[in-house]
Amino acid sequence: MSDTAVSQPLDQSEEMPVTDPADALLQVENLHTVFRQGRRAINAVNGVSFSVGRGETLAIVGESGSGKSVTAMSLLRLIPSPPGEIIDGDVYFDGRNLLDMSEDELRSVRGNEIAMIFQEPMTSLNPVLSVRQQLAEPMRVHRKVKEENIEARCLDLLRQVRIPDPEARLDAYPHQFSGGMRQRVMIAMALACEPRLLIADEPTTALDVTVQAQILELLKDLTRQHGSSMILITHDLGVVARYADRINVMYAGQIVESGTALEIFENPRHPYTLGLIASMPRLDAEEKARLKPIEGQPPDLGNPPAGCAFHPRCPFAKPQCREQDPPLEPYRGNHLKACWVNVDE
Amino acid sequence: MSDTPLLEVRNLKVHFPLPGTLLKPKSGGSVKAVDGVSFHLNRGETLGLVGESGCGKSTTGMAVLRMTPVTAGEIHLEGNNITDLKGRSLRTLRRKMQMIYQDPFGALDPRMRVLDIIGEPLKVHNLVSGRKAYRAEVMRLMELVGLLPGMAERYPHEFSGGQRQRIGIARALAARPEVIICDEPVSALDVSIQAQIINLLKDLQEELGLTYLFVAHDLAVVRHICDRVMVMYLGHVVEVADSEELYTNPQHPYTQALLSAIPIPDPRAESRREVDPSIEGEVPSPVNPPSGCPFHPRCKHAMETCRTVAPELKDTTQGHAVSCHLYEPTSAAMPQIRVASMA
Amino acid sequence: MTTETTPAAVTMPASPRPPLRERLGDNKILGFLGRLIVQRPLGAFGAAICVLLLLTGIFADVIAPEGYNHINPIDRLKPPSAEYWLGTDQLGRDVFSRIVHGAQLSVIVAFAATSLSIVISAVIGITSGYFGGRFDMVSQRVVDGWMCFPDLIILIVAVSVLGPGTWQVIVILGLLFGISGSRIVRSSVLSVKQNVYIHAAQSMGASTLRILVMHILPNVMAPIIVLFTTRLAAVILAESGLSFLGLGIPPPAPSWGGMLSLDGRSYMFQAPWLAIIPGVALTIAVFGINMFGDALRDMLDPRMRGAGAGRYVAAVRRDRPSSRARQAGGASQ
Amino acid sequence: AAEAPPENPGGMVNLATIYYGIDAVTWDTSKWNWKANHDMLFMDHLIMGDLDYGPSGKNVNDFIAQAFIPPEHYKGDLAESWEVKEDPLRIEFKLRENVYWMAKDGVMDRREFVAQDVVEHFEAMKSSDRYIPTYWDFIEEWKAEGDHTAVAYLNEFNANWGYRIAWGYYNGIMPPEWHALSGEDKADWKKATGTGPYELTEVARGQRQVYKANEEYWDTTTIEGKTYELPLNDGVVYNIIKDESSSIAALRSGKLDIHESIRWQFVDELKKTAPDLNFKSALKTEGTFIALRTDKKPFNDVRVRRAMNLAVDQRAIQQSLLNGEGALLNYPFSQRWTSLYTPIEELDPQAQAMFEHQPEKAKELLAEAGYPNGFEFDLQVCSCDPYHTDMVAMLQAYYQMVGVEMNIKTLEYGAFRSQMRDENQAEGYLMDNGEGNPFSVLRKSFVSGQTWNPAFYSDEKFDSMWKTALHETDVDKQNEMLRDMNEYIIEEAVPQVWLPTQEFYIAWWPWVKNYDGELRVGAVRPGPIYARIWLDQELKEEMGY
Amino acid sequence: MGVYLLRRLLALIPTLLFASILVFGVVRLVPGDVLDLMLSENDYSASTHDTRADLERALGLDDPIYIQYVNWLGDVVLRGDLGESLWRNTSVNAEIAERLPVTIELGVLSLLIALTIAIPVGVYSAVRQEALGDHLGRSFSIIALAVPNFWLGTMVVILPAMWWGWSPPSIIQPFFSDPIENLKVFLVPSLILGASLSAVVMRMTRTMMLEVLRQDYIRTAWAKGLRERKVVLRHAVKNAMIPVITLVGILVPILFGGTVIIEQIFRLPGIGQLLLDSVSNRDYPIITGIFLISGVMVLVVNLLVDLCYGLLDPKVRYDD
Ligand SMILES: Nc1ncnc2c1ncn2[C@@H]1O[C@H](COP(=O)(O)OP(=O)(O)OP(=O)(O)O)[C@@H](O)[C@H]1O
Ligand SMILES: Nc1ncnc2c1ncn2[C@@H]1O[C@H](COP(=O)(O)OP(=O)(O)OP(=O)(O)O)[C@@H](O)[C@H]1O
Ligand SMILES: [Mg+2]
Ligand SMILES: [Mg+2]
Ligand code: NI
Repeated sequence: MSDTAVSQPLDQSEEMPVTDPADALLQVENLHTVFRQGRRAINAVNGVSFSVGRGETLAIVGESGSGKSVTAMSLLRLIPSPPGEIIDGDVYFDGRNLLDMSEDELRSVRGNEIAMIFQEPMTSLNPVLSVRQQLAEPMRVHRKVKEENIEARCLDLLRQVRIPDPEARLDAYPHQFSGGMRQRVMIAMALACEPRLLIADEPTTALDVTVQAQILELLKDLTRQHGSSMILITHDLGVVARYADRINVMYAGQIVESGTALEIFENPRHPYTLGLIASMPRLDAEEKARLKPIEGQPPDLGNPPAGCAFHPRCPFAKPQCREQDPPLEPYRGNHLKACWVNVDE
Repeated sequence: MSDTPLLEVRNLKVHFPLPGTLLKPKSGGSVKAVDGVSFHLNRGETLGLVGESGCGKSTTGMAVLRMTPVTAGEIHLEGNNITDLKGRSLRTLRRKMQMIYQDPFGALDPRMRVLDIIGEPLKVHNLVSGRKAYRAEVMRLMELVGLLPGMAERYPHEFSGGQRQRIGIARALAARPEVIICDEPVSALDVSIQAQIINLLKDLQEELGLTYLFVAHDLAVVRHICDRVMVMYLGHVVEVADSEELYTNPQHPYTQALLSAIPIPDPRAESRREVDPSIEGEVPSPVNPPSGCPFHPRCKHAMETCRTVAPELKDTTQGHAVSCHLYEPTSAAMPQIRVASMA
Repeated sequence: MTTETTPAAVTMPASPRPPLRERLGDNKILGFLGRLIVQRPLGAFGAAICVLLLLTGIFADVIAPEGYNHINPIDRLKPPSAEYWLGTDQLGRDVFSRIVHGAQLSVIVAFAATSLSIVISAVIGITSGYFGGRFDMVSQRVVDGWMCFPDLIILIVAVSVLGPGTWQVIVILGLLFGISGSRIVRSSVLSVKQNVYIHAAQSMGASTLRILVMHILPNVMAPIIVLFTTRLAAVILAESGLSFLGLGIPPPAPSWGGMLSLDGRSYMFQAPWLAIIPGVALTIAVFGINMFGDALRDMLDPRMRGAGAGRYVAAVRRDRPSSRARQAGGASQ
Repeated sequence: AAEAPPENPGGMVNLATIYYGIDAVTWDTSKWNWKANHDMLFMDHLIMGDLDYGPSGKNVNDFIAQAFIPPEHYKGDLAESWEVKEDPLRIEFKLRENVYWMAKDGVMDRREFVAQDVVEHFEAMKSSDRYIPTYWDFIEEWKAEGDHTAVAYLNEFNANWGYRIAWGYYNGIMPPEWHALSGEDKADWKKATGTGPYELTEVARGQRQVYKANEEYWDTTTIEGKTYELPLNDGVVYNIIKDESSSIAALRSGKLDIHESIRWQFVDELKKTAPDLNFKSALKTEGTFIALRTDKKPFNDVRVRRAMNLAVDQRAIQQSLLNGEGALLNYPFSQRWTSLYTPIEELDPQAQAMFEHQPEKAKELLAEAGYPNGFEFDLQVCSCDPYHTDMVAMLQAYYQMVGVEMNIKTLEYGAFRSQMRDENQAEGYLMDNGEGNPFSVLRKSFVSGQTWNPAFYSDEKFDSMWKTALHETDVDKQNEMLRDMNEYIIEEAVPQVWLPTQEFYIAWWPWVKNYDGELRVGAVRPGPIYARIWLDQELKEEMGY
Repeated sequence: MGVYLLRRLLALIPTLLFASILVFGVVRLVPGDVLDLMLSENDYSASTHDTRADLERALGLDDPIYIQYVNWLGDVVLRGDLGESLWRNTSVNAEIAERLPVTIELGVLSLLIALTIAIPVGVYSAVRQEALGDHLGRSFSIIALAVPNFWLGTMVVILPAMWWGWSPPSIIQPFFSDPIENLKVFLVPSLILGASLSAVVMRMTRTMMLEVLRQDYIRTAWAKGLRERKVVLRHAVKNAMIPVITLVGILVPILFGGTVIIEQIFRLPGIGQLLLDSVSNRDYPIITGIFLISGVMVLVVNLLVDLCYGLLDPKVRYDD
């Protein structure tokens, strides 16, 4: 079934659109972001292309350090500089290229049309400003909401994210909140201007399983209500399975596989995806089988191996893998993979 | 195994007094991190200890190691009461119990070479004599956990998380302990590395006949490695059972909620799974735990008695104990809740 | 196997030899110097000044053409010339020689006082930080009591007690800075103490002494080193302040502070170089030590590593033609 | 020559006195502290120096000396006249009439000054718990004989009586009303009062003392035949300035009208940048010396003490530290005491040699005394005087040349002072002698057991010489004895290493009129000098200050 | 808050007690005892044991030291009376009260100057890290640190005087009657003292700002679409100020020391001058009094600093 895909790659000179670009809310093309450390450059994002449809939830998975967060932050140019730099690529949001915008234009997009929820709820809120001050800020900046309406709007937001007794909490400071509640405040802040795209970078990693479920359910409901798109970054495949429409699997700064949740889970085509799924201990496993880890260590992004970045750990590696970096190309329909081998063989 | 378990803990309590002030040196309040925990650990088995963050898992582990002052209760190792050991005898005891830590980055002294980190217990307890023997022993340990001998001269920061965790394991093994307390040894690791470490721990157990107290909050991981599982909530044990039994037949509403909250990496299963609403709300503070059953404010089955009377941990079936009024003979009916995917 | 010390690399499976830069990184000192020069040129400059100061101090007797109190009244108050590079003072002493010997004195005083202060800081800081509890409580109250007195006031009274003189200044400054510095050491001990590896050492049954010496001390070395460098500069300055008040190292010992505040001020019109030269020497030394200390702090504090706070704007730098070409190249495979 | 002042002369005179760095320690004269009563311009004494002998008049006395006025230059102050009478031995002071005490809140009203006041003043001073033992032992009793005659009955003659009771330290006369005050009130400067030319009106500790002219002051002065009421100015401000550079800056910027104590180091630059300033240079009356402990080895041998003198090149010290100014031999007797001073050339050759640099001779003497390889000794020095700290560097080098190792022990002022005469005082003690007069200088440092005798010099012969001279009533015989004693100390006793005396400068701006750089008309007695100064305000403005 | 203050003040007691014992003892250990000094100053013709003993008794120094301490402490605690000067017979309270305002004004002004220079420069220097302004700011700060302030002070006093006949004024007018004249006196010395302090504060501000600018919540602020000015001023500065405020507490004793020298050069009759005089006169009660007062002031400033925390850091709460 996959022979055709491997032996007859599509014309590569033509970028293969993931979704119809006209339809896509966000279209990322060939994004490269590096971090410079002295004379060393870490290619944290190394040629990433993908798109997010309207109302779609895109998940980005991959192990720690694979470049998920940097990809997300590059979209809004939130890469700290120095040492980071976006050296190439285009990010079209609704047809406008975010990477070519002036600072002022960019500011009007940030927090307004695209909002972001960061990985660390404990530290992403300013400890010396009250929740009210922080919550109202995006509205003041972007929406010119009248002062008298701001309080009502803030309360409304807190209610939406199900913070009990919002009136009492509005003037509290972040340290008076638990981790879960802080993350909810972050979400409320992100939602303040009803963004069209929400980027949630591991919104629950730092939280307990029970709180994680609450937050994710909440996000799912809210995006559905507003019809916004969402990029959900995580390395928890379980979360992805439940919430994502589409999945991008990243490894060493590149997307190695992309497809719908079902495609990825039921028919993974990249050896890394395969390994990832196999190494998860599963509650629903029939018996306590021995786990099948991916052997070896993740690559050093400052000095990545030649060819396919995964080849040193890949059980299927063949000589070609050591020399040539496989392009991301369709395997079947919108299911893309970047691998020279056919894992079924 | 034999009748006396390797380790037995009876009614363990660990309370941390809240810091006093100048005018009120003893504020009276305390964090009841562990509040009456009893369990036993048989030789060669792995006991899982799960529960939400802050429920007292680590503190239980520390108390067993005698690293934290015990407020009440007794700890017996191989039938000997070790609760009150002090000084030299305590230090000797520590040889028998070792610990593997959650944070592979913080658990290794950044200024020591791997050789010295792994070998430190050997030096502390004078287990080998001579540099040659020392080195050979460290090499053996490194090989055991899958580290290359060439790495002995390097410093921890030159290693990845998984490798560091291996160093930590090698160090724990150095003193040839009987019990190893694993405090969330894989939580900080990536799934792909996590699997490596879990396999390693299992292999070592088979090879060396180790006994693990395995603290974690990831129930899927626990299921993979543990023979029995103990669920804690707010300093109390709410349920203990054999691993398979617990996962297929969770009885305490908290266990059920916990299990239902775990997403499963399978889109088809996930689309069918319902999230248990009883997990709404926040974990109460261990300074002012709720009266009666600590879980009652978040429990959808909460009854009047739950608010006032603290339930006791009682066997419902052989080897399956639960601490919930629902399972007491007086209660009206056994709840028929099941985790969807388990059905 | 003949010897035990077979290079580990041989037994390792062939791994690509890392580039020179990284191998340099393996050698801690060289790597550190490399980073210092590349990342903190001013700090490296400061380090060079420190080394120069140290060398001058050590080889003062060789470098200086004359003794520090070699008087020659005939040649008094001579401006800088070929014979007397930096001129002479009111007693006809060669200023260059005095500066060089002064460097020696400064080096001795600064290093001795600072070392003393560091030892005091380390002992108080480590014990009180590590043991905590009542011991900490009491010792911190004592430190509090000590620290609520202005430094100079303590110095003035202390010098009056002990009399001015080299060892007195060393002891007093050492004690003064030592006690206040213990706070900094203590606070780093408190944070190091939180580390799991300390816990690990305790739980494996290591003795307290072992933990203090093998684990705590090496891990608070970074703040201690930083403290050391900043104190060096502070000691040199404090001595000059004392000299101004007539309580420093008494003449004819060639302390820079004394030269600056006594001869320098008395003869500032007849012989301005008497004030300028020690002043410049003092400034350069303090500048160098401070710069080096700063760089050390930045490099030893892991949180300060890497460049830049980073601004989150305008971080795009694109080089379209070449990257397009690269992409095209990839596509042509 | 004096310039006639305008109709209403005036101006506040800003001064840095010779003690500009020292804040008055107390205002309570009964504390018997010299720092206490220095320059209390509100008091008068019985006798003062006659300014007609000074530079503006006959110019035979420069009135720089702190504590020496030759009897022939005496002038009545509160006493119009005085007479030493026999049977019983007494000194009779005829007091001036129409002298009034200034009114002072909480102390007294304005009233006339009478003889009883003098008697009560001396009695009160003597009964103070800080009274210097033996100081007035030669006085039997003070008596008021009539309103304007005060008589001091003596139990033995004291040749130095003028200094002890009439114009010396501790002789400023304060009213009985003040003596009756409580200790706390006496300490309060607001209560201090007298009959003097000025009234103390403001004390900013550590900064300045302001004296306002006493409108009712009794004294007058005659300039170009015209008589003027004193003081000629509106007041005097004492500026307390700790830092030397700061004091120079204050003078240069016109904030000071007069600066009484400038070291040579600053004079060139001042002359260059402010050519209008008037300068007068003067030799200090304080002698600088190393007191050698004569009670201890090695300095108990006079040969060693001589060698210590020979080893030092005094002229080189004078050249390099004093810029060639100053004087080699100015102590015990000052060159200024012309009738008593013996110049170097007139000393015996052995003594003359001590002012030459003869290291070889020194070595010989040391060898003779049993120290062919020299020895080691400690020298205590105060860190408070730059001249001394520079000097020790040179001394160390000179002594090294003769094989003597000198360890410099620098002490801070308080410690240095209290070390003097202590059992542990070092073998060498470098100091300045305080200002004095012939009798006090000889007594202080050379009579057995005296506080200021850090050489621990003790010589029965000398002690009895001194006593005899003190009781000698004949002035010529007395002077002869004093000269002998001075020569004896220099030639025979040699308890010290003589060192060059410093020169200092007095500077004043041209707008300061009727002033020639005089400092004292009695011990700590500048009041009459200051009272005669007037400021030419127009000139000052013209000059841009 | 009231309770908190009370508690803090109570906590000062043991510290002060310890400090006072230290001072009381140490001051009397100083060699060069006041009796010898007085006897020699007064030129006692021949001091005997009797005169010394009399003087000792008169000064109240004949009791054993612990009795003296207890008496002194009793006076201090019960009547707030620091005793009487040995030389002047004036009350130590009055002596200090006369000098304290000068030192306080000098200190406060220097601190204000230091902060107004240092904080903006430090913030700028952090925001534009490694830019020209940053390098200039840091170089200035290190040079300001390296040049001894007595030297700078001397130059400022003497050179303009010699060249232009100008020297800084020194007659202090009360601030409230003539603020301009008053400030004229304090301006130059405060600038000099402030400059070296500003170096320390600036470096601290810069470091803290760099630290804060790296924090996640700053990224959050950017992500909201705020302007740089707002990100820096609203989100970063307040956080960075918390440790800087602590530094102010630490600087106070250093400042106190600096005033000793600056007062001397600029003829300001402050505590420093009094101290130097008293030390050379061995006037024990004044020395002890100055120690105690300066210690109390340092502690009070630190208390104020802690209270300032409350304004900046919501985590600090006093109402328990
Ligand atoms: N500020 C930075 N400076 C230097 N390197 C950085 C920086 N931020 C990220 N990197 C590097 O970029 C790479 C990708 O990091 P990124 O944070 O995107 O990983 P991630 O996939 O989000 O991992 P995680 O799951 O741990 O969040 C990593 O190698 C990381 O070391
Ligand atoms: N030394 C201590 N002093 C005071 N309170 C403590 C101390 N150690 C732990 N606690 C408290 O005791 C409770 C239990 O802590 P513990 O570390 O045992 O939880 P845990 O179950 O291990 O949590 P996690 O999953 O986050 O590791 C927590 O509320 C914690 O804040
Ligand atoms: Mg991330
Ligand atoms: Mg834990
Ligand atoms: Ni099932």
